[in-house]
Amino acid sequence: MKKLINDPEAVVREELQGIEAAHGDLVRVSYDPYYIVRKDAPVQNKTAIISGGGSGHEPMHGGFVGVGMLDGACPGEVFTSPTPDQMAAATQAVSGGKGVLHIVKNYTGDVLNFEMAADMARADGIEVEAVVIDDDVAVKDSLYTAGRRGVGTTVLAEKITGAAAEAGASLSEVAELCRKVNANGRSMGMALTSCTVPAAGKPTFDLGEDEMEIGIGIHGEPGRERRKLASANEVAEMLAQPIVDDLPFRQGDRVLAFLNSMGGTPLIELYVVYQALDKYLRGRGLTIERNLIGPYITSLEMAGCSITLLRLDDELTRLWDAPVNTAGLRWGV
Amino acid sequence: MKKLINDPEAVVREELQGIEAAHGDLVRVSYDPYYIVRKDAPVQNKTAIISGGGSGHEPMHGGFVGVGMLDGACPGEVFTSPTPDQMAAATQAVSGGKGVLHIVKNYTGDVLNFEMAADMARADGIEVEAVVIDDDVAVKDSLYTAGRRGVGTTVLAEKITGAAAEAGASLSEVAELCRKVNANGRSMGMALTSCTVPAAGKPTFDLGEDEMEIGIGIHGEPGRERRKLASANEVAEMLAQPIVDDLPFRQGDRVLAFLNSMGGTPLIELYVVYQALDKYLRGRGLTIERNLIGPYITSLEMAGCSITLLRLDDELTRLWDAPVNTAGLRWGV
Amino acid sequence: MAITAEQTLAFIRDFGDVIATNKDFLTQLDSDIGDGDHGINMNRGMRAVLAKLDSTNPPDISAIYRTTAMTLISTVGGASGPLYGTLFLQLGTATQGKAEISAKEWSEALTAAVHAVEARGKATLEDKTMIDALEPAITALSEAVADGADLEAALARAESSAEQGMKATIPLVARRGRASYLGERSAGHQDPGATSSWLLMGAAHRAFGNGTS
Amino acid sequence: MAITAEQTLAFIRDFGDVIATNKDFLTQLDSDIGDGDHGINMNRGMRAVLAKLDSTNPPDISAIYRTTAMTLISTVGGASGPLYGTLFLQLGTATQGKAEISAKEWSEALTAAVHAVEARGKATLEDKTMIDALEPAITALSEAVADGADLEAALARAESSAEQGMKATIPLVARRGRASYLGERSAGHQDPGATSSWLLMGAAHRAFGNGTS
Ligand SMILES: Nc1ncnc2c1ncn2[C@@H]1O[C@H](COP(=O)(O)OP(=O)(O)O)[C@@H](O)[C@H]1O
Ligand SMILES: Nc1ncnc2c1ncn2[C@@H]1O[C@H](COP(=O)(O)OP(=O)(O)O)[C@@H](O)[C@H]1O
Ligand SMILES: [Mg+2]
Ligand SMILES: [Mg+2]
Ligand SMILES: [Mg+2]
Ligand SMILES: [Mg+2]
Repeated sequence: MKKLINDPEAVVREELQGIEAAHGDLVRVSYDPYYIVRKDAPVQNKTAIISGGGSGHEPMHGGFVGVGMLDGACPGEVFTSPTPDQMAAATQAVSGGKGVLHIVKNYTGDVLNFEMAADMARADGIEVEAVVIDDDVAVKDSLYTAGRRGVGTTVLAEKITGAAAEAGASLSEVAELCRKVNANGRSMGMALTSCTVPAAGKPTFDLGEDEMEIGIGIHGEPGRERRKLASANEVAEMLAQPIVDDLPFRQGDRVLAFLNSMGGTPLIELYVVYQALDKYLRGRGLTIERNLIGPYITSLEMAGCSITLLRLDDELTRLWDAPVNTAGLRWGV
Repeated sequence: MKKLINDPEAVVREELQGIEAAHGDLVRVSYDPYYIVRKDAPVQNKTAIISGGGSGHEPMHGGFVGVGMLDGACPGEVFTSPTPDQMAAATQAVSGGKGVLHIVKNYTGDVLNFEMAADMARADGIEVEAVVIDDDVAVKDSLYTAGRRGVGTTVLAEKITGAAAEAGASLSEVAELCRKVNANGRSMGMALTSCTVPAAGKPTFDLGEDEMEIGIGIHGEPGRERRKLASANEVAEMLAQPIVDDLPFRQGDRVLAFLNSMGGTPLIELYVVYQALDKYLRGRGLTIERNLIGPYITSLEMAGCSITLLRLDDELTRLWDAPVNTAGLRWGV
Repeated sequence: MAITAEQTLAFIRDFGDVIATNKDFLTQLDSDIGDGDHGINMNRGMRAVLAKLDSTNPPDISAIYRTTAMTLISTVGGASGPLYGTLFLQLGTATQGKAEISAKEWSEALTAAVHAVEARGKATLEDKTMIDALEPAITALSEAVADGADLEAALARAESSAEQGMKATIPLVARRGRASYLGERSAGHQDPGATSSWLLMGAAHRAFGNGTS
Repeated sequence: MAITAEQTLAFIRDFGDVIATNKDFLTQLDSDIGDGDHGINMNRGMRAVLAKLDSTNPPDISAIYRTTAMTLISTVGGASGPLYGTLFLQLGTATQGKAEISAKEWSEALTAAVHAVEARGKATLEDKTMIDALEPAITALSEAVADGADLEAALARAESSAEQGMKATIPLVARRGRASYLGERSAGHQDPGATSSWLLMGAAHRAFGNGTS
């Protein structure tokens, strides 16, 4: 395992120290339990939004705490859901009297822990709503299973709901908006390499020199299928087609195209994939009206990418364009 | 070689197509010869700034074209300096009558090609100044050699001179400012892994599982020494100490700390390094007043990081904070 | 003889030990069909539990279980944290106010605890989860206790049923937890949570089975 | 007999061929002490040169050299692009207006060309660059021509001096080009640019040496 770390057990704590040192103008960090909140939290009379999940997906979620996006984030150990006490404490720390939205990615661990946390926060008299993001078309959706994973749409939901909350929306409005984003967003990812969880010390899976995994999540899980390495053009289509077919998107739809690096894939390759994605979507009659390209929801140092498409309307576009000032996303300020 | 590409020979062209498709609101792309310019180029009565160099360092330089930073960028083949005809054409395309600054990284290839390009542009009646960035303390500085490489300070110089040019500074003022940034900036980098030039198909160098290279550049060149893998804290000190000793920085100096990923190192590790860097610099009596953390001057998918410190004064801080709107850096707009 | 607080402590400690010994094995199983952290998660949690038990010295059986539960909930995270947390919390509730527990009481408490895990995680038999080890274990345990078997024999049957249930997860296609994302590819691998649950039943067997009735 | 335009074309084509054949070798050398692209760069350039010569059919020796130069300059990039570009540009200047070139003229033209490369790159002997192959080659060539050797013999001596110069780069510590960043670690490796320059002298030998005087 080759990583710039000190002690596999200390990665998350030291990461938080780094975030605190670097972004003290934007956020405050709590170490017991672990959470990150806006510098000015709690903001009175504003619906607050927190999210959380295992670490290893940076900049998500801690990098999205700030004006116009999240009020707080709870980092778990690497790829491990945070615990209810963290979420409950963060909920308390951001609560400004208008309620708190929990944005939860659909993983058994995240859902169960956030459920417990919501119970705890409600017991403290804080109004809490939870919205579960489940946008990964690589996973078959079924009532009899855990359902789809929550992946790239989470980033977009955090930005868009954050803008609405900043503009004064109520908890139920923000929650409704979050469900709308989830309903209109779909994702799919792939990996060229595995990643190594620091505490495990070796790659989660092995991939041959000429193989790739299609349909991976963001935790180094193996994907739905292993395939022969394909070209960037083919990969773009393999990911985009099931997304477009799933929603279903319609001719003339405007979309936000979010092309994400899993961590180890550099920008030069993302742009090669983007030209293919752009062509493919044109061919399907879709217009990319906004885009986001880079490592935003990563899987440690995994090489690979994911595509998220969000169907836009005027409301979503306006909220996407609204100012945001976080370590990971910044514009308009 | 595992990369999201189609054809090793087509990487740069397809990357440009991706950039054009993604950032058509910010830039225009020329394919013959290759260059990227601001959407509104040439801006009349503004000193223009171009840079360029081999591809594989994304977002540098193409991702830094836009309001408040570069007017144009010339991408060469991967890790290969662009050619004089590209630079001359880009110079022409951005020239708004107040002259054009060439920001050149100190590599024999870049320097020689930019020299030829400046000759060509001057022959066309355009006033050109070139400033060579040579900030890499890993390389011994000597009159009898090619001197130091240009690395991380380039990004900072492009941002800061871009702000000055936007505010109306003359060519000679912008060039002088660029020399000032270069004089006050120092960098050093390290690698945990090699990278693979697409056209070469295999890693430029081999590193054992327990080895790292200290003092690498940004082209997959081996470094000054190969060492046993060290902790993030040790790495931060190995890189920061020669920088601080070189400038020399003084007790109480305010600095911009730029912690850069070489491409394959994810943000989680950068923050672990950052906490160590922050502690180390405090110990040396320096205050980090601004920071930039992420993959900004990369070496394809190489894992590793580099540190750049720029000594700040009020002028540099103000220009750093000025609005910028590029694909790679954005704030204030 | 019934189960004492001392034995309850021994049970938790034994579980902590086998988790530590099997940490890499559990993580490996989770790498195959999950995200490769089950051993790490459980071990982090159980180390914290053992430290907490040492430092707080809970006064009775219920308090031991509740301390274990709260510590797991606040240190494990992931799916297994709330699920094992729920299991121990329910054991704490079921043993409230009791200085000792009979075989029948233990069988009822564990049954209630497993049902609480099912309610929280919504998994049923053959979803390829810890339930596949726990559910056969409580069935065997309560049958054995009803048959009048002594605690040692009943716990032996519970442990071996858990083992069978764990092995039976191998061919299954997962429907809950991360492994479900793999679809058909999850078949052919043993479920990590079922494996830690089998270890749990082994720890109970060793701690409670020795000379009790 | 003197060197003709046809032979000049053969020289460039031969150089293109040996570059193609040695592409991976040159790249490997550059991986050891540079950035691993010298073979790729030179091959990209020479393929473009050959295509350009085919499509434009330059009318005379000087035009052949100038076309080669301009194409290298606009397609190679890196350090070698402007340096080889300068070399061929100077050959073009020195051969301006000449339908054929004598051994002495060729020797003088090449000497001027190498000096132009030195002026552009500021490298001198033992900096571990292409100069270490080129400088011995022009010295040998001009001495041989002064001694009255025929072109075949003179070019053979130039080629073998280039080879010696190339090999002599192995122990050197680089002072110019990317290899200089390695400091002491650059010793023990053969310089890629000196190697391509030796290939250049080989191509000249084969193209001009055959039955000319
Ligand atoms: N809904 C569920 N009900 C019961 N057990 C579950 C459920 N989901 C997952 N599990 C168990 O949890 C185990 C994984 O635990 P762990 O790896 O610690 O958590 P995570 O999946 O969050 O990384 C699985 O092997 C499975 O036995
Ligand atoms: N200043 C110089 N003068 C002469 N030759 C040089 C100089 N710098 C580099 N070279 C030659 O260029 C070669 C490297 O060329 P190449 O790999 O194509 O370019 P780059 O170094 O830009 O990647 C070196 O091996 C060396 O022989
Ligand atoms: Mg996990
Ligand atoms: Mg090069
Ligand atoms: Mg797991
Ligand atoms: Mg090279």
